[in-house]
Amino acid sequence: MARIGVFVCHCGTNISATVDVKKVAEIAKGFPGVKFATDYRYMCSEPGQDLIQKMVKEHNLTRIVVAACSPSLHEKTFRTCTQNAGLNPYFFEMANIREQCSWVHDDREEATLKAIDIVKLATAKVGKNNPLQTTFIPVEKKVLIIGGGISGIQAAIDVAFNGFKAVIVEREPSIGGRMAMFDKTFPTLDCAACILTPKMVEVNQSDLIKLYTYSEVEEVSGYVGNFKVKIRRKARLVDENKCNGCGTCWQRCPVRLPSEFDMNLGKRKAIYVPFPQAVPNVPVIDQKHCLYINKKKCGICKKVCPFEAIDYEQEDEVIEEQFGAIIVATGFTMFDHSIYGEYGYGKYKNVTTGLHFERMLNSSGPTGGKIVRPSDGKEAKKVVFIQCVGSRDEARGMPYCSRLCCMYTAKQALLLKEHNPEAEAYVFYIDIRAAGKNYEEFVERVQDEYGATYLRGRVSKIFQRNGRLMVRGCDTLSGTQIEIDADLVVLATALIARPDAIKLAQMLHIPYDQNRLFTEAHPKLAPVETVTTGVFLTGACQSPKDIPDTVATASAASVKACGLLSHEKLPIDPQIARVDVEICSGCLACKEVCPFGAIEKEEIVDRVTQQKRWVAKVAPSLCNGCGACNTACRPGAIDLDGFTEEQIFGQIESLTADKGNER
Amino acid sequence: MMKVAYYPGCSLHSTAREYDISFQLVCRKLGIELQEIPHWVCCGSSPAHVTSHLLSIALPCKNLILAEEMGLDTVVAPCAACFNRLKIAKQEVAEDSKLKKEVQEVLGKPSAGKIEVKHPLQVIIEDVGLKKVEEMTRRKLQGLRVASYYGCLLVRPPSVINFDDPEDPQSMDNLVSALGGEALPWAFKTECCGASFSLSETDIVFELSGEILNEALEAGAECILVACPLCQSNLDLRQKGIEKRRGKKFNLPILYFTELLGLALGMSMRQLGLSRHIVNPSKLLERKLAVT
Amino acid sequence: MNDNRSVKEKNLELKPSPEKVKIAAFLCKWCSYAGADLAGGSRKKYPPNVIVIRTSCSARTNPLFVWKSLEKGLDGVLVSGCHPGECHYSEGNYHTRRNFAVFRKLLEYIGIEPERFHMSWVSAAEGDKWAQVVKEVVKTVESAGPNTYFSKKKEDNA
Amino acid sequence: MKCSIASDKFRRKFAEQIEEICGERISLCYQCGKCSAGCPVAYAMDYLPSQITRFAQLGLIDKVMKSSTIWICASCQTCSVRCPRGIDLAKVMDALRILAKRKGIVPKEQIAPLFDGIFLGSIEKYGRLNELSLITKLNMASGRPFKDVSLLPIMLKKGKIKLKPQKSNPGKEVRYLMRKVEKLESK
Repeated sequence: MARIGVFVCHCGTNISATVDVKKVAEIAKGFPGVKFATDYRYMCSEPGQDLIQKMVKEHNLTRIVVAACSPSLHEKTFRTCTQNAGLNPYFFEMANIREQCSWVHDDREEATLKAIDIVKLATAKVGKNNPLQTTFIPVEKKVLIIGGGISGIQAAIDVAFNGFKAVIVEREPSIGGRMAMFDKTFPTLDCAACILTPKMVEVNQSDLIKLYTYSEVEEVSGYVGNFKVKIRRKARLVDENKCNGCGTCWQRCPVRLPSEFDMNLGKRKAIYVPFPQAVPNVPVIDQKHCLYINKKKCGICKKVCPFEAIDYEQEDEVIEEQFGAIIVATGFTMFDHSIYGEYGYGKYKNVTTGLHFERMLNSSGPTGGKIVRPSDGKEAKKVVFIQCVGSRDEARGMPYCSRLCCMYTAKQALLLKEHNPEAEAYVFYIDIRAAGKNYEEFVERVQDEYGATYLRGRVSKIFQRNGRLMVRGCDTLSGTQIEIDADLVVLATALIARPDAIKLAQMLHIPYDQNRLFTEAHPKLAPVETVTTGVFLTGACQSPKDIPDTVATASAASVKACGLLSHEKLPIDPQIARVDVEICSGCLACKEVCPFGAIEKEEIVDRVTQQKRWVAKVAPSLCNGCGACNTACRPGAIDLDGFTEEQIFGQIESLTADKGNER
Repeated sequence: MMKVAYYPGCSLHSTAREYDISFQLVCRKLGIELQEIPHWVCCGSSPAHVTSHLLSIALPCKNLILAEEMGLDTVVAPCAACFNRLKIAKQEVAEDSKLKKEVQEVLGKPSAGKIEVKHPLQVIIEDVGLKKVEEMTRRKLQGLRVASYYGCLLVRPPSVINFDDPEDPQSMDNLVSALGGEALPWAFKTECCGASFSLSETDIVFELSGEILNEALEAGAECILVACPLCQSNLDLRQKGIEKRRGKKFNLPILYFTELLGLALGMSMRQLGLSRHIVNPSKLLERKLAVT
Repeated sequence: MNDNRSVKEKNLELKPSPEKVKIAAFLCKWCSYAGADLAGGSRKKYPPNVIVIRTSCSARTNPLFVWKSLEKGLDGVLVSGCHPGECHYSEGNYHTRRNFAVFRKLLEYIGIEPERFHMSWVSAAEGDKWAQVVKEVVKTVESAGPNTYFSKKKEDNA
Repeated sequence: MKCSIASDKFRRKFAEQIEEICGERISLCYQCGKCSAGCPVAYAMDYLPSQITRFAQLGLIDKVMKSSTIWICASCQTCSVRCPRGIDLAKVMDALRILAKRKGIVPKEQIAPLFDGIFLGSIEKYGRLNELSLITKLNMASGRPFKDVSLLPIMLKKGKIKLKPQKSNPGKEVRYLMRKVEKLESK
């Protein structure tokens, strides 16, 4: 008979404020098999864990229940603790009386009663836990980095620095991401290209880093140490090995199109590199607009290419590679302000966004560094900046603060003044959030030295009158309504998750929040990990981040990934399905429902009849432990360790033990 | 033939007679039979909802019940304020069971729930269809530059009204285009005219309606099209006063959309009661549309 | 031992009222359990009648578990998993949906109130929804009252 | 003038009263000022709409009730449509006016509440609005007897107002209805 110890955590006052933890422990002493129960302020602390180990010895305990927070937080901690106490780590169960009890109930008596039930469930289960042994799998020493912005670039550099191989998969024709579009960066005002380009070159020249640009991840299977990834390399129609980026082709291409990189303020050709410093410096043919592809006309690029690199017949290629770890660095996209009718539904040409403004500021950008009105190309002298467009707007945008708009707006106001000291900058803000090194000082400088006018209030309406923009706002500090006629309005639109974020999350089996941002394993203590071991997060795909934070998380994620790769082999979860061949009838209904192809049929010799027969067999390295096979199995021959029939029936019985007596 | 209950509201029987007349004429032409709700009462308008929430719901509900008792499934309310109050009452009673009970107690009858509340614009666009209207047009509004003014209550709150866009509505503009006129884009379609302050805080009406008139004129309008008797009254009746204050001539006729529709369908100014306007539209209409 | 405990609980004045319905909820650990955790993290309040049994996947929840729960006298059962199409194991919840569609018919056939059995899809991001689901389930089960189907059967047989 | 902020309990009660009447939660407001920025009548108010919400959050009832703002609000709902926190501020303004009327703190110089009373009186009597009596009564009550008098002849001529009031036949029904509402609300 198992000897169970129950440890009830106060979690400071997180639990004890609502749940009478002492009563819970006292009553738990009466549960079947419980030989010891106590409460303690912080079970996850070192003294808390010591207490468990001490009590195991003192009371000869063989099973442990900790009633505290969610298993997603501390199951691992206490498993290790159980193991350190000399027990099998799976002789442990967690009773979640915080997230699912003390935090969601107000009534102390009701909450205590529920906590008692939750502990009862755990003790009923733990007594029936099987000892499980961890098995190991070898590790593929290569990291996949999805996304080639500053986040992915930094991660790749750090992985390579640690001596491991990295592969960057980037959707666009060049790496560089959003940062490549910026003019200067706050608060130091160094030029974005000057600090990014060397890193892009480093990535390109490293022997350990491979670039798949114009490519997308299509399928991910496997698990930590052995992810199998299918990558679609979209047809560039240009042979990367032959092309040396001389540029003859795009100089001669007759098709002119709006440039996405320049926010449609400038032009590009149908064969193009998105920007001059592109890495790789190999163009791509825009198949939608290429005359040859669509009308079998032109073909100039092929004719003029000195290296015969143009290949109109090239097709998409899907390759498969194996990786030990994956770093997700897919970044963000900008909120589309055209849902705001009061800002003109996106139909006013001179209502632009921060990214448009960056391109205009850039001296190699579409306007040559001149701040102009997109409607007529005339210089913009009076510019209104509006912060929080789509941010902090539960009604129609995102509920969160996008975190960097305050800073980049201040920077843009400053740069406007530097480009044209006569220009006027008005900034509508709600709160200035400048919590970063030298950030507050920077914003002060923009107001004081550069004379940008800050107005506290959200703009209610923008409309056009006689070709000028009328901005109707207010300054709540002075308590007045304000109307400004502006040449140009720059909206600091929210940073939001990419539209296909959910698809990627499902592919990687990582959770995402209500805003489609990827969720870290722990908001404080595991900020770059995910609940899927071996998948790490960096940059703005997790939450809006500025460049310093992005680079920091990129380095953090790559250290985590390299840490994994430094092991020769990795343990896998032993909570998987197992077949009792004595009972198995060989119907293989289980094989039908297994999503992982982990069940095969196997021939055995029956112990009683000595005849050969078929039974099901589980491949441990493929089984993910979902348990669909259990439910499908009619004779009940398959069970799932960690969630066995016996355990769950035991839980149900424990819950209803007193019910039967009452009625 | 489509049959709907008709809730004219107080204004259409007094200050907005010409809206009533033109709407009835247009309906007859388009094959819509209007049956006025017998013994309808005032919807309570703003004075009710700023005085008692229950009263502001109970009064419209009374009318909805009367309409439902006629055995019809739609009630049409041309006054934007009435339309707004009827819609809000219907929705609030449907969503709030406590309120529903109170209203029942006040009215002594179970409150109506099924009847649909529509504005004439909705009936014309959704039920009749602009295509049919276009086909029936006898007289194109060729070259007539129209600023459509929707006001507040026809489009807000969008969650209740659920009809046209709250910031840049299009229904009247589409109607004008269908009739061959030039629908002007402008930014004051849903700015407030001062609404029920016409009598109490007239200065506010002078200011707000003045802004609207000014913006319409700047946008190149020859007339303003409205769908609410309050808006019409503020822009029309107060126009002289506004001109005096701003020292600027507007001379902008304020027409109900039903009047313009009636003209396009071949009716005469006299039939439609256009002589009732304060700012005389006849010169403009004679010149542009050759109507009499 | 059970009796002993009851006495102890009485002494502590923690005796649950017999009128209070008790509901077991089988939650997959990836979505619904995490959703319930999120509800906690964002302090969404809901009634305390639901006790959660954590499973690997909603597909792990054998209809027999539900049967056993009702047979043993629980007043209601909720099974919850990831949204169809978003299963951590890619297709587990499709099996769940199929399994329980049949099972629901069976319950109806033998005359157990349909108010006692519920299914929902709650993702890890839907803390609000979880609180809402619990509220609704508790309300519906309360409308059916305490589950006496099986205890009556026993008495009848006796 | 220094203000001392009302106690937590008092503030909560005031917020609950507002929520009870209009279903809106003023605690949601984070003072972005979009309502004030877009309010077409803010120029005529003594405080901006967002300031009124702030006063209400702080429980400064007097400041709220004695402000001209709540009476100048035209119920145009521009603020409600654009509020990023989804607060229907127009409804909050209604609730504040209702509370002020209940508490009997209506500033004398405000004409809008006079208008409301006369308007409701008219429909209590006739079931429908009688414009002519509304105008004359309001002019008398607000001490501006000759306001808009010059408009009367043309309005009469154009048939926009009539000397004889329009009536809904069962006029008494509205009176009865209003009594019932009053009775229910006084509970």
